[in-house]
Amino acid sequence: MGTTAIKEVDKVVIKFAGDSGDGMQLTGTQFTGTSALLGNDIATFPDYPAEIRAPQGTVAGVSGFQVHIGQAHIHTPGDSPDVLVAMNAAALKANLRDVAKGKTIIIDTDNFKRKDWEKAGFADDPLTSGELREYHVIEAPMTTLTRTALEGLGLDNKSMVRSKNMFALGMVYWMFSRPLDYTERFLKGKFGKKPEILAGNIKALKAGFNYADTIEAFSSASAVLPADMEPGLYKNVMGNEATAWGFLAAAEKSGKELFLGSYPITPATDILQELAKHRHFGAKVFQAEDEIAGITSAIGAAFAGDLAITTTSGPGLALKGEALGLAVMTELPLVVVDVQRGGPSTGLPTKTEQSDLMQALYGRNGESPVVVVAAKSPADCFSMAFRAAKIALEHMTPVLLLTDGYVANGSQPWKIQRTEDLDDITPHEADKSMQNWQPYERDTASLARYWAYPGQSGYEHRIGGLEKDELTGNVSYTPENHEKMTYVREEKVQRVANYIPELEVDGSQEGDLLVVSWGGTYGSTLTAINKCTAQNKKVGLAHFNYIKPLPKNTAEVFSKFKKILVAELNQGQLVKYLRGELPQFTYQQFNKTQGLPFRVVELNHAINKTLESN
Amino acid sequence: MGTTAIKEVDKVVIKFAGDSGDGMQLTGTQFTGTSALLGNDIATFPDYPAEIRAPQGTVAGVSGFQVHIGQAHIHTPGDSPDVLVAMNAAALKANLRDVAKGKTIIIDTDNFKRKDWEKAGFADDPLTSGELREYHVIEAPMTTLTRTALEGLGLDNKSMVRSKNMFALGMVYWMFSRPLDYTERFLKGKFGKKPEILAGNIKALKAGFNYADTIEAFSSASAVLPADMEPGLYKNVMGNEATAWGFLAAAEKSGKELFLGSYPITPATDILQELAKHRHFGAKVFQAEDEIAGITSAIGAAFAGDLAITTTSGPGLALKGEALGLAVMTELPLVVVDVQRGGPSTGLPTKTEQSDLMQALYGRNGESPVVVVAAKSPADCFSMAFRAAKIALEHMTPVLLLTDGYVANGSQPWKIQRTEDLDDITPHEADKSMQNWQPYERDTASLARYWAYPGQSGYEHRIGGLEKDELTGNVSYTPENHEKMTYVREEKVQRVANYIPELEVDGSQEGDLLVVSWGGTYGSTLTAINKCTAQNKKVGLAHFNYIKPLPKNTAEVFSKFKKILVAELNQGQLVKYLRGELPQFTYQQFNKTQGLPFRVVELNHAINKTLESN
Amino acid sequence: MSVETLEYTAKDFSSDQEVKWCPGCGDYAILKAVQKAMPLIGRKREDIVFVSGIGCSSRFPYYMDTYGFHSIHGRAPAIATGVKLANPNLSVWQITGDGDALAIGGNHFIHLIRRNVSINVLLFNNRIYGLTKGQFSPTTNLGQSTKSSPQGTIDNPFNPGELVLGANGHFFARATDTNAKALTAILVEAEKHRGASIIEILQNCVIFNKDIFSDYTAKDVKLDNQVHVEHGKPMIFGANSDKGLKLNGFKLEIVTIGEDGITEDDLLVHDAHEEDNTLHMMLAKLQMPVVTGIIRSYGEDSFEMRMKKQVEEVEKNSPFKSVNDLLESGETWEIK
Amino acid sequence: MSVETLEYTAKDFSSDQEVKWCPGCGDYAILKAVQKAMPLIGRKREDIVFVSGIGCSSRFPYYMDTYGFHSIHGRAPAIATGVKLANPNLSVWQITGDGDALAIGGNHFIHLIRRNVSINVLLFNNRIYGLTKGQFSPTTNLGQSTKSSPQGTIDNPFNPGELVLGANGHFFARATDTNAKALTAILVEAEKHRGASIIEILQNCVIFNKDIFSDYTAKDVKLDNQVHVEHGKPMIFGANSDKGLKLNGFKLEIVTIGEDGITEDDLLVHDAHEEDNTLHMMLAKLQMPVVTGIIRSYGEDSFEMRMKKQVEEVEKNSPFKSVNDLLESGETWEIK
Ligand SMILES: Cc1ncc(C[n+]2csc(CCOP(=O)(O)OP(=O)(O)O)c2C)c(N)n1
Ligand SMILES: Cc1ncc(C[n+]2csc(CCOP(=O)(O)OP(=O)(O)O)c2C)c(N)n1
Ligand code: SF4
Ligand code: SF4
Ligand SMILES: [Mg+2]
Ligand SMILES: [Mg+2]
Repeated sequence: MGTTAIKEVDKVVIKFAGDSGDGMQLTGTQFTGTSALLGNDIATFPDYPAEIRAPQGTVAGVSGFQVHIGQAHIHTPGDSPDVLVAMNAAALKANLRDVAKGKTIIIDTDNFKRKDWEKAGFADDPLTSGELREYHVIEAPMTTLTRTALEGLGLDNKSMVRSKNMFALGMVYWMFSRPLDYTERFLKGKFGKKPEILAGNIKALKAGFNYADTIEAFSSASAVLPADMEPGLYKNVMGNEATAWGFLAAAEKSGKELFLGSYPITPATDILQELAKHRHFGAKVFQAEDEIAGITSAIGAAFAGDLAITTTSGPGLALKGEALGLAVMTELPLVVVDVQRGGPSTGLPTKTEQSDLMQALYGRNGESPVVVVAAKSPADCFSMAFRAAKIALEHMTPVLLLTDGYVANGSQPWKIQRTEDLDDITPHEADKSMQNWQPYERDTASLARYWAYPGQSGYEHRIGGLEKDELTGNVSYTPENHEKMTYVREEKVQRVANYIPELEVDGSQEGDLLVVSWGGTYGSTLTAINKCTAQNKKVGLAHFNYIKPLPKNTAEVFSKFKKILVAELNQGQLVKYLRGELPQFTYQQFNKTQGLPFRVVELNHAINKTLESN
Repeated sequence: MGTTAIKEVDKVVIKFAGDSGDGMQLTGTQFTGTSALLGNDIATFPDYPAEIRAPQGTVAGVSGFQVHIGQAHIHTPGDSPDVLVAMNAAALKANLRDVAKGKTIIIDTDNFKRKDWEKAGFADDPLTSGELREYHVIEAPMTTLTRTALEGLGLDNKSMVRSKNMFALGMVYWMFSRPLDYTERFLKGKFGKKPEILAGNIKALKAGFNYADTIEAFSSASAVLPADMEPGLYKNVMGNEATAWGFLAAAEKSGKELFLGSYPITPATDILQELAKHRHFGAKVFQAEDEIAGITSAIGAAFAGDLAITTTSGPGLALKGEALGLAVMTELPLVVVDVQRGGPSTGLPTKTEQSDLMQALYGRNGESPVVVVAAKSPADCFSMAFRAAKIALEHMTPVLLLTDGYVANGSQPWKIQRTEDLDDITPHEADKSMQNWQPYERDTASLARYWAYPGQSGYEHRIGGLEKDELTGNVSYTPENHEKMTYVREEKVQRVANYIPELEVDGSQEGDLLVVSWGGTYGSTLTAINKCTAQNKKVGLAHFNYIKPLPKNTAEVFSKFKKILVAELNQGQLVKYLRGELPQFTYQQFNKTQGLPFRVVELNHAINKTLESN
Repeated sequence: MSVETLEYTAKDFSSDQEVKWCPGCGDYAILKAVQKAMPLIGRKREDIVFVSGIGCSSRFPYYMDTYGFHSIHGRAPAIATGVKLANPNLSVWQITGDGDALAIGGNHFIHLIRRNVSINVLLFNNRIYGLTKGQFSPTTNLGQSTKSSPQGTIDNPFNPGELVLGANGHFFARATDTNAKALTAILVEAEKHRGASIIEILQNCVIFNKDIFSDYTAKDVKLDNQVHVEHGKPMIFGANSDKGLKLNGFKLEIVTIGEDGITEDDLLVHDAHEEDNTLHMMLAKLQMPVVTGIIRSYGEDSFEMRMKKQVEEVEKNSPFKSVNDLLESGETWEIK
Repeated sequence: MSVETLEYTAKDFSSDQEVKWCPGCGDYAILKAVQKAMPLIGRKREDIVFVSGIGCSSRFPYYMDTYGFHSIHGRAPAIATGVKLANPNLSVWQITGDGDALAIGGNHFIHLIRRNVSINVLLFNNRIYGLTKGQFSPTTNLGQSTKSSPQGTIDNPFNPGELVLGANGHFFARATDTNAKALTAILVEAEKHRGASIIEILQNCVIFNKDIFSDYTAKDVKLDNQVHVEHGKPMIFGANSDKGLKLNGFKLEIVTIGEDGITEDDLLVHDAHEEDNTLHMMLAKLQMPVVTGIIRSYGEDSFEMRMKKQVEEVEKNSPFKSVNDLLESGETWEIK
């Protein structure tokens, strides 16, 4: 065993891991909240089993929460923990390979009995086998210590044992010089009606804190100073929550009522659940009987004049394909959110992946173009949800917003954007000044048709899924009209490029290598590029929030670099799309399909290899 | 009016056009059958409204049937008719622009009254306005003549008028020196139980024939001599029919029972209806409640050991996406047929298009590879259905077979392939000799897993849509396994390239331009290339039946030409795919999205322009 | 064209699109009946929406000069639900066929009914797929040979009425395309009903399933083979108005007034409003005679009313008056 | 591991996969009951197939040492139909939840029932979406607050029994996860029944909908609040076996033997086999007491039997004995 591995640091990655029932998600979010209030920059990533309660004590049942806090800007939850809290042997087994030698591991020795480490799949007792020799291991019988601390409060054994996560949290709070008041406030809110439980939890928290203060395992506590953040009011947001709020903001700004038609599916359900809490904004949240009813009810609401949304994950998006085509044909405003997860089929429901891009672009019959955008971080979900709604309403087109399990469940401090600081949204509506309004009459610049909906006198009209006459919207099978409409539908989407930001480059603005990424990997690719810059490598990063249409300056950006490396969490979907759209460039690719985010080291390795190759 | 425009020809294109209720499809197929028996090569294309009975006398209600017969090899139904039979003013209006000056138009003047030509949208009486001046017009009061001919048979007026299509057919039979016996035989079969109707039809047929013999409008009858066809037994087949038969043949050859799970949809329904007739082959035809039940029942049947098929068209394929992913994950043999039609959404249900290719390749969540093949002509549907089934059963993978409305409803003489002349099909099954069979154990060459199904003792196992362990098939969420399985699923599909024919080139084998086409456009592109060859242009044709995986020699073929032009009935889907798969080549594209097949002249025009460009 | 008075006539609801059904199709009469009903429901034209799926029947919205949506196969109930929730003030009508509603759309159909959203559903039951040219549907008679069942179907049909009631339906009526007057009257009642109103219309497809209902609708038999029920009235029928329905244990019995001492007082009196649906199930199930009229009409708060109430209540009690309030709620911190 | 005898025990049906439900979940007891039923149905293990959709309950097939298919959400009825039609000799079991069967899978569910394919459907009704962590389902009680209905649901639930019967169901039974013995007995009968057999199992989700059925299943009330019906037996229940059901007009009445002169003879005797389902509907609808046992079991040819018959008949009469015969049929011509 080495000596204390943690010195004063400007960043630290902590992973809390234990059984599904051990309350690790709570522990992690508490540490996150406390650190956020201290002004640290933060990124988090929860990681839990697909089962509600996977079998206790097994690796399959381990639930983890990784949090990265820093004084500098943080873009990812971190490649590997500086501190691993392992509440049982399985948690150690599941996470050990991610922890670098020399780092700290805090262990609840009460759950490292023979039956425990056997069940976890260790061949030998890890505490004595020497396997942990090169780590800084802190052993504490947390369960016993908690039980002892809570004696006399009148709690049953189960409730006492349940509080051990607070004990662990207390220890970690001490290690990083965090105050307890945020968590105490939280506990009071949560257990206000159960005074014994409340007392037990607070007592356990303090006991852990004091225990850490007492024992000799830690040579000192560390401090992570506040990050240098833009001034403003902050809160910590999860991606899915931010998505929901972005839509609420868009509804308010556009003067439209919000309609959500959705069917629960991991990892998208939280958006539905968050919006269901906000009926006070007139948000009509409709839990449909399936994904098809989710999108078609939204299409109905769009026809009737609402800001219509449907949310889902990969398999659900597959079910929505036919209806999405109807929205394309009827040119109604609609936002479809796909929180991507590992596929194909049911795949890896709780793991992250970026493998629905092709489906988003092409998963429908016929030539059926939609706008495709993606969010790059938990907080960015707010902006992109807002933007997606704006494009849909202003351009009369379905917009597909791609997020993924990683950003959806991850969290990040967010500088609250008050609605008055957001762009305006002006739905593209027909108005009385129009002479002889026709359903498929278009704005000459954007090619958006003018929305008119039931309740408006004089605009009665009929639309549907059959090919439409270019002006009246009546059914038309004539060859020329079909060819023209096919062109117009695509062109309308392409012209959205005139209304979105140009592509910006991080790192070198020109040079040897341009890394291309999209969606939820931004934190990782940016961190990797920053490393390159620090090493004076001429590497830039073009990260795409807008995929269809591509930003107007895309080709210009690409042409400034000798090589292009497209990094994605799939087998190469954006790269295929780019080859189709901008065939004049040569693309190399770096792909990972493990249900996990990129590690920064992997990216740097790939970048270096590409730089060296010829 | 000119003099007789039809001289002795080795090819002729005839279009029969009239109201939906005028029996033009029947007239066309009769002419086709008679000509086939005479040994002509033939291609046909029916063209009818989406409504069951569109309004009488309007252009929307016109039903047409085009047939191309020849002494030389015929590959398309022809760009434009040499003879147009117009049973009413709307039929003339709808087809006139396709008829070149100098060609023949036969008109039933009884349906060219003022109200008729007004309803059809003519500004003036076309028979007197001079609009038809440069055509060879033959006017005949066919309705009246038919009524007169049938007087005394005791038929009511409606039945008499209904027989006028036979009168028209008789006229055309005379023009091309065709015998009447084929049609007489047909009529006897059809109206055997209604002797007056039978007599009326035969009398009308003969009356038309005799009328043409009598009037002076035709200076002579023409003969189209038999084509120089390969020896053998022939019959005339429609694409959908051929598809159904291909599966029946595959079932017999593989020793598997055939299961079809399907939901009716135009233009795919005929496959379901054809197979429903053949329960005598043990074909289990299941008309499901929707497309999802169609494919999932087929997946169930595949799990239980049947040769499982599902058939649909574009919107239906969109609905099958999620389930197709399940077939990918469970690696079961399954053939999905998509008879493409105009899209997006309901689109143009009775028109042809090739716009489902991207959907076929990518219309599912996650990395979800399937084999994609396409049929190039009505008769080729037989071969490709057989081949699709063979690949599915031998490689344990879903196979998507793309046809389209054009080949599905078109017909062609087919040299009957007896089952003994077809390749063998050996389903990739587990057998008793295997030690410790595991559900996801694979053949090292093809990577196909070994099929075992209920009823077989000792092979009990569980599969599903969650990621599978690479050997046991148990649920596995481990990162390495997922990455490996993602790779294996793709690689298994790619290795099918080792078992399919290489790409062949028609026309020049190397040179200035390679035209690339796929699926149902073969007849048009081949005819266009043949013209180029006749003009000594160095133009070749690479036509793809196999799209994913691409034939092994594709890059080699492409590299032999200076330019590549990809011609498709969509906005450029194969070309996008090729740019993604073989980015080393530069592709130009020629696209048409009118719900209509290519005309040969359009293709030649595009080819010449490409040759001239630089 | 904007009629600003509610004094509409049927013609005001006829659009400029040519009607494209086969000559003789039962759909024509239904269209007429609907156009006649519209002026009677007291709604402005711009507040009326017709939503349909795919099928011959589903072309209906094109012919109505109201708002209309000819959507995709089977999904009209969900689309109509979205329309109604977006704007509960609208009068929403769904047009559907037996294939559209009960084959591909079966799930949305039963969920619309269960949720009890105020939508009037006109189910054109011709027991066949018309538009795709003659395949059997979930209501095709057992054993019938069709394009896709050349040797006869082998599956039992649904009885739409039983399915509606089994799905907790609160309003079910049956009508025929040959009795436009009765249909029009039912439509007006359907619109008044809060919640989902399902009207099965026996419709003649002259091309692919000709006269399949003639046992009920042919002039010479219709009075004997149809019982038209009305709430509060005894269940009398027959050419001579001498037949009636009577309860016998678990079953309905057909009796003749004057025979076996039966008088009108022995007959069942229709109670469409009763919460328990046992009688309604019996009526819906009856095959010969077939029951027409409003079989069940039980009133309760509809889904959109409950949703509105909930929204209002939460709005009243919520601390958040604007999105900013929400965004700035919870744990926040300031960086200066 | 290949047991070549039919003398199985429950253990022979237990797979090597670890069971992963929450401690205390009602699913455990159901798994046990099914494993106990298997040796009693007289089928070889390799001829048994379990097909499921997605949900906590749908993980069931992994735990059975038979053939199994854990498919996608809602589609198990169609997959099971394909399995059964491919090989009618198999014993096919579908495992499904209230969300899987009645939300996304509602259409396949009612069509399986309508067609009457011989599949035994175990509907684990916990009135909640378990796997996705606690959203309301189509059977959640009206007004209940859940993760996705923080202010309470506003839609009426389905009663699965009514839906099954409304869809022309021939076999419906209800059981509880707390009475494994009764469940096992029902499963054996379900397998014997020709056609689709639907068994609703009231199942306790201890995490997201704890004790939602305790009014029926708690030890102290279960005898008073459950009527277990058996064909041919009078409908008696109660802790003292002194309560019973009696017909009163269109409704069932709860009576006490010995009160108001009521004797056992006044009680309804259960007839599960009657073709008319009026009594079965009444029993399925009853809320308090709830009815368990086999409520309806009406035998008729099943879909796969009819299909087999039709195939055989056509085979006998067809001129085509091989595909070659078909290919060479019709108008052909020879080119030499
Ligand atoms: C997704 C999809 N599947 C199938 C079809 C083909 N289709 C159109 S209408 C129809 C059935 C029509 O029957 P019904 O609903 O009874 O209406 P009807 O034509 O008899 O009025 C079918 C199968 C389609 N348009 N879309
Ligand atoms: C296409 C699709 N949509 C949604 C989901 C998410 N999902 C999985 S299970 C489930 C509902 C589970 O509820 P139930 O069927 O009642 O089963 P339980 O877990 O309660 O046993 C949902 C919504 C999915 N897996 N696939
Ligand atoms: S096919 Fe039948 S239902 Fe359709 S329009 Fe014609 S008659 Fe009417
Ligand atoms: S969540 Fe509920 S249904 Fe699912 S395993 Fe846990 S207790 Fe059982
Ligand atoms: Mg119909
Ligand atoms: Mg459930």
